[in-house]
Amino acid sequence: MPEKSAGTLATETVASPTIRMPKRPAGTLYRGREGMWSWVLHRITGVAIYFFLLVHILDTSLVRLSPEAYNAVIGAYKTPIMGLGEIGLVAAIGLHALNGLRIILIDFWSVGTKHQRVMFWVVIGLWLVLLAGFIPRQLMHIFGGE
Amino acid sequence: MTLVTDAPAEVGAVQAYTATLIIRRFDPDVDAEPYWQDFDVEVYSTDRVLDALHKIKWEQDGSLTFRRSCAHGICGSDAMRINGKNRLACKTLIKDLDISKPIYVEAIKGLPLEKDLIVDMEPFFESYRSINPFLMATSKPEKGKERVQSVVARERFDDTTKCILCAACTSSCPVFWTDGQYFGPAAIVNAHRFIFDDRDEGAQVRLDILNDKEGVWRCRTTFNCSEACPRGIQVTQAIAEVKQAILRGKP
Amino acid sequence: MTEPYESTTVDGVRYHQFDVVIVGAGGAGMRAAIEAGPKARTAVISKLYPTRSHTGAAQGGMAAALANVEEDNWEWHTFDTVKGGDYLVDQDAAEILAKEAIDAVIDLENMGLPFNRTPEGKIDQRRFGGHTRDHGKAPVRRACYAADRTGHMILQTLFQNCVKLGINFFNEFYVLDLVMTGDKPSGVVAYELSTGELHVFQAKAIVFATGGFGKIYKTTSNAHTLTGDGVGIIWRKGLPLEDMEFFQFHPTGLAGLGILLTEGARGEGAILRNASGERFMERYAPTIKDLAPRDIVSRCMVQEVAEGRGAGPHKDYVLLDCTHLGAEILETKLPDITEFARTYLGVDPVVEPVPVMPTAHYAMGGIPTNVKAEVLRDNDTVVPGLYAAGECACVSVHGSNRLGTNSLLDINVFGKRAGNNAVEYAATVDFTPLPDDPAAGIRSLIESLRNSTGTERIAAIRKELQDHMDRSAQVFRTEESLTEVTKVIHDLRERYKNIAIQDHGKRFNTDLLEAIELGFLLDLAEVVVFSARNRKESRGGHMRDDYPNRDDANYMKHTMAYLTGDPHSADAADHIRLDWKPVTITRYEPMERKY
Amino acid sequence: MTTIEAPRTPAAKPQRRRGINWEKWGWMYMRASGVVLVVLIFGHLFVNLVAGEGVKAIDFAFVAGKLADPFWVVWDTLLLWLALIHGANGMRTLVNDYATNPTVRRILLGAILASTVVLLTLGTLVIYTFDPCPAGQPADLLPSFCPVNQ
Ligand SMILES: Cc1cc2nc3c(=O)[nH]c(=O)nc-3n(C[C@H](O)[C@H](O)[C@H](O)COP(=O)(O)OP(=O)(O)OC[C@H]3O[C@@H](n4cnc5c(N)ncnc54)[C@H](O)[C@@H]3O)c2cc1C
Ligand code: HEM
Ligand code: SF4
Ligand code: F3S
Ligand code: FES
Repeated sequence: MPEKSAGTLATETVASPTIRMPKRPAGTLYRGREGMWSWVLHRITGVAIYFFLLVHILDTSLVRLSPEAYNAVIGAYKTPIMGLGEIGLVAAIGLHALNGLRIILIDFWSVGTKHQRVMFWVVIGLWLVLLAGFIPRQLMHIFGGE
Repeated sequence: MTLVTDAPAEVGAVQAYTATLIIRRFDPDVDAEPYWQDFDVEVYSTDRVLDALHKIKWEQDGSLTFRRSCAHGICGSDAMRINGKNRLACKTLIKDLDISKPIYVEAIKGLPLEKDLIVDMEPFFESYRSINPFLMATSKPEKGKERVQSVVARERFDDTTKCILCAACTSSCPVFWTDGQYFGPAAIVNAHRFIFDDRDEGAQVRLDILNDKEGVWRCRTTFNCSEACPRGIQVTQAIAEVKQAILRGKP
Repeated sequence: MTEPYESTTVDGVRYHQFDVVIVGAGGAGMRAAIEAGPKARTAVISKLYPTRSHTGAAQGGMAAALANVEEDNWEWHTFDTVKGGDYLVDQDAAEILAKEAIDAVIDLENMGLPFNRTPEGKIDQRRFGGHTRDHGKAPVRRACYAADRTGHMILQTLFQNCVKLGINFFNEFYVLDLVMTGDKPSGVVAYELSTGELHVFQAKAIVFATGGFGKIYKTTSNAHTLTGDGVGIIWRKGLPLEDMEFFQFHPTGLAGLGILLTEGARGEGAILRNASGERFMERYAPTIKDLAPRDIVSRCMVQEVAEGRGAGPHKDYVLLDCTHLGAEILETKLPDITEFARTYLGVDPVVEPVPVMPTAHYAMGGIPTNVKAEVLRDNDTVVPGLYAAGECACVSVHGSNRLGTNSLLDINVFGKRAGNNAVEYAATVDFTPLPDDPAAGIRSLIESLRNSTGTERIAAIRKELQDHMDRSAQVFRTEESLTEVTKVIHDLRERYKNIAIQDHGKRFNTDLLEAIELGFLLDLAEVVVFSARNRKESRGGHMRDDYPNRDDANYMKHTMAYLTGDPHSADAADHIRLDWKPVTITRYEPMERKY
Repeated sequence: MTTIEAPRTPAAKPQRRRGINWEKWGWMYMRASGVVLVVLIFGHLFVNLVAGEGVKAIDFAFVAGKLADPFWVVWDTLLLWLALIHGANGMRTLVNDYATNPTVRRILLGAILASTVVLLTLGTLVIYTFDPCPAGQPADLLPSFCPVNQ
């Protein structure tokens, strides 16, 4: 065998260089379109609603404790600040719900993927209509009349 | 008789102007961190971003490193992030970008950065290989004859046969960015190509592979993949079809 | 074979041992690997990831006389190939090509290639230039195709099957040298792009499948990476190159860009027109008009332009008219080229004709082999254990002009043969011992380039080479133009010695590799021009304006070029020796070529 | 990377676990529950925030009034279960996406699971053991149908 043929020499494993993922300066923000932004919004609203739901279950449970306790806590929901917060909540739920329906259509409607972009704008449209209906009513409830 | 085909074809006037490219550079042997570097290059409106990169490499800084081969969008070497979106440098005409602003060029996201615009593609191909990307058929066609396939059956998976494995889709997927474990759209596209080929008998195997924690269910329909695909493949549609096939239990 | 393999490191060079080493992972290389892989320890080394190979750019189709849509047989196919190659084809090889074509297509289909189908579900076929029924009577549908991405589908299908077989790939490894022990090949030296390490692959049998070298020209359909490394390596080893003067110019490259629009467009009925809208091919080839072989069509196009009938503001191109095909055909059968025209020229083929001009496309010449794909040392001695297939090889099935769709066929037929014969050979022999420090030459080449203090820019030299090759050694050549370009190459080779590279790192040093690739380009351009000056006749892809006729009496023979003497000497005549090799003629006596 | 340590196994059988695949069912559940939730949540929001005097009208009496009606008991139970599981499963997805450290991931997933179980039990108990007219409470806080108010 030749002096330097591969078979005659001891094997040696060469460590592969590990490359750590550099973080900075960060790359640019990925410029996705409707699909990506709708997902970002869906995520954010989903999380927000989730945390609200946790709290909401707890506060509602106070009805089991005593009417006073419940009324005390629920009173907090009636302040103007919380009234505005409720607008945010309804906005979040509305968007999440409408976009959720859009996602379901994308998944199950045979031409859903083709129309996803249009559907996104329809979602935004319906959402605005929803808010247009809800906000004046809510503002009236918070500020209007006694 | 000789002929000079020097000038680019005069289809519409060809203008020259100076474009600024801002490129995210990184050489792990030298740099602790990546950095952005500006280059001014003289380009023609018919030039592609790849031409501009070449001009920089050839005339200004030979150390600028990127992959490329065919230069017309068929080999899949040069997927990169141009102005925040994944594209092939050789298929992006400078005139189609906003030339009043600098052009940002950086490597695709989610795969380990190796140098400048080059990333390690191995994780990408690993997930491609794991979906059994080859015809699985036990039936033996008549010796010396092709398997018969109707025009309609052939058309069924036409779209996904176009894939050039450029990774523009997978590296545009927000889910893939998170932990890199997701199979990614490209692997699903290539699974789709076989799942819906009526000559293939391995559909069930691939559906099982993709019916996984890191499989199709991780897709959140963000459509970045479909928008990034330089071959115009309806990637999200293909993923949806695979999901449906899993639910149905057959292609 | 799938058992783990071992490699060793000595002096920073890693050594590997494989029965069969295949250099190049294009169509030819992977077709060979599919044969060799299951039967012997096989490695495929490629400077590109396999699916990036330029086989993937091929569009139109792959010829085989399947007779699925029209009467056809392999004998007609042989004749067309011989005639298309202007009778410089080795007819025994052409016969093998045409005969084995049928199995080659069926093999691919069985491997999963999604060919377009006829209404009965058989593989569909389309027309292509130079392919005729019954010895030139009329065009025939012989090209099997998958839309206009046949090459893409071939490349993908072969790669898929390599994945299935678990072939060992060494991707982004640049083979830079062939190791010879005495006059026996014993391995190859490769440079690993990602780390800058050198590797030596010892092998019993070596297959070269490195593709073409279109980058000696400026306007070309070829990839940036098609720099003829494999052909150049063989050349530098003192082995001959055959028929290098024959380079094919494809008629329909996008004007100014060279990006290819397949001949399949004309196969589907597209028409070439000059500025006045005339279908000028009717004048030159009354029978098959636009579907004449490429050399003829290219020549006619250049002639139209030279005689002032070109279109456009500078009258420097002709037009490919597809408008009458209709959006339907364009979008379904020719979607990619439709998109190319839209993307790169902003021209929509559905409504306007596309500006086109000939583009450097295919090297008919290359590493001489016999029909077993064994590399030849001279006219008849083989180099044992060394094989070549694909565009880098010259069997010669293409003679002086390749017919469209015959190359995808070539890579499959001769790739398969190379793989099989390599395995067979490897089973009968032991490893040839490597010489001491086989990587020495390449190490010093790389070190000297990396540490060069030169001043010449790689890109500037390459650009000058390409510009001059386009100007003086393109479709038409004359003694004068070839003399001029000879001088230019001579100067550029001098300047190359003083080259500068800017990237001194080890990791992904593409700057360094471009410098090395340029070295191969200069070598090959020199051989092309030198061979072209020597052939004082016009034949196929080689059109001498000063010798416009074919001269069978003096030149019915292959050129064999040898590197002798000092390769660095400035004057080509000092280090290139030309010889001839007879053409194998079996059935078809050379005749005048009329279409 | 690059050199292949052990050549890739050809067509390796994927060694993936068998049994029920929760991902698929999770995915289905998100959609099924989503559709139902649209009705439940908007119904809930409408009755509570829009109809009548809006949020101002909500107090113990209002809730008690609703929960005395079996219709709203079912409604609220469904709402509770569907929404909480939907939300929890959604949060699980998020944690899987972003928590790459296995320990952190396990802790977060555990927290989600625990809070879901606790809240589901609590909520259900409240709905079903609820007494709209608890004894010894001031009458003005109780719904009008309570005996004290009659
Ligand atoms: C645009 C275009 C369209 C075409 N259309 C058709 C058609 O319709 N029909 C037809 O029959 N023919 C067509 N051809 C011709 C045909 O595609 C090619 O001739 C054929 O694909 C060449 O295949 P190959 O395997 O020899 O080389 P390639 O596919 O070019 O592969 C070369 C391989 O060698 C490797 N390599 C090169 N150098 C090195 C090195 N130094 N070290 C390691 N590896 C190396 C590369 O990485 C690559 O993997 C077309 C060609 C072009 C350019
Ligand atoms: C109102 C009706 C609702 C509909 C139609 C709906 C629909 C959906 C759908 C379809 C998804 C899956 C998204 C995907 O897979 O890409 C989803 C995710 C999610 N939902 Fe809802 N949902 C609704 C209400 C809620 C509520 C009340 C909560 C909070 C408790 C919530 C929290 C979440 C969370 C956290 C996610 C995960 C988000 C992600 O993975 O990006 N949703 N929703
Ligand atoms: S699907 Fe499209 S984007 Fe993704 S790898 Fe294939 S070609 Fe590239
Ligand atoms: S980008 Fe990703 S989330 Fe789905 S739609 Fe595409 S795979
Ligand atoms: S260089 Fe081949 S795809 Fe861009």
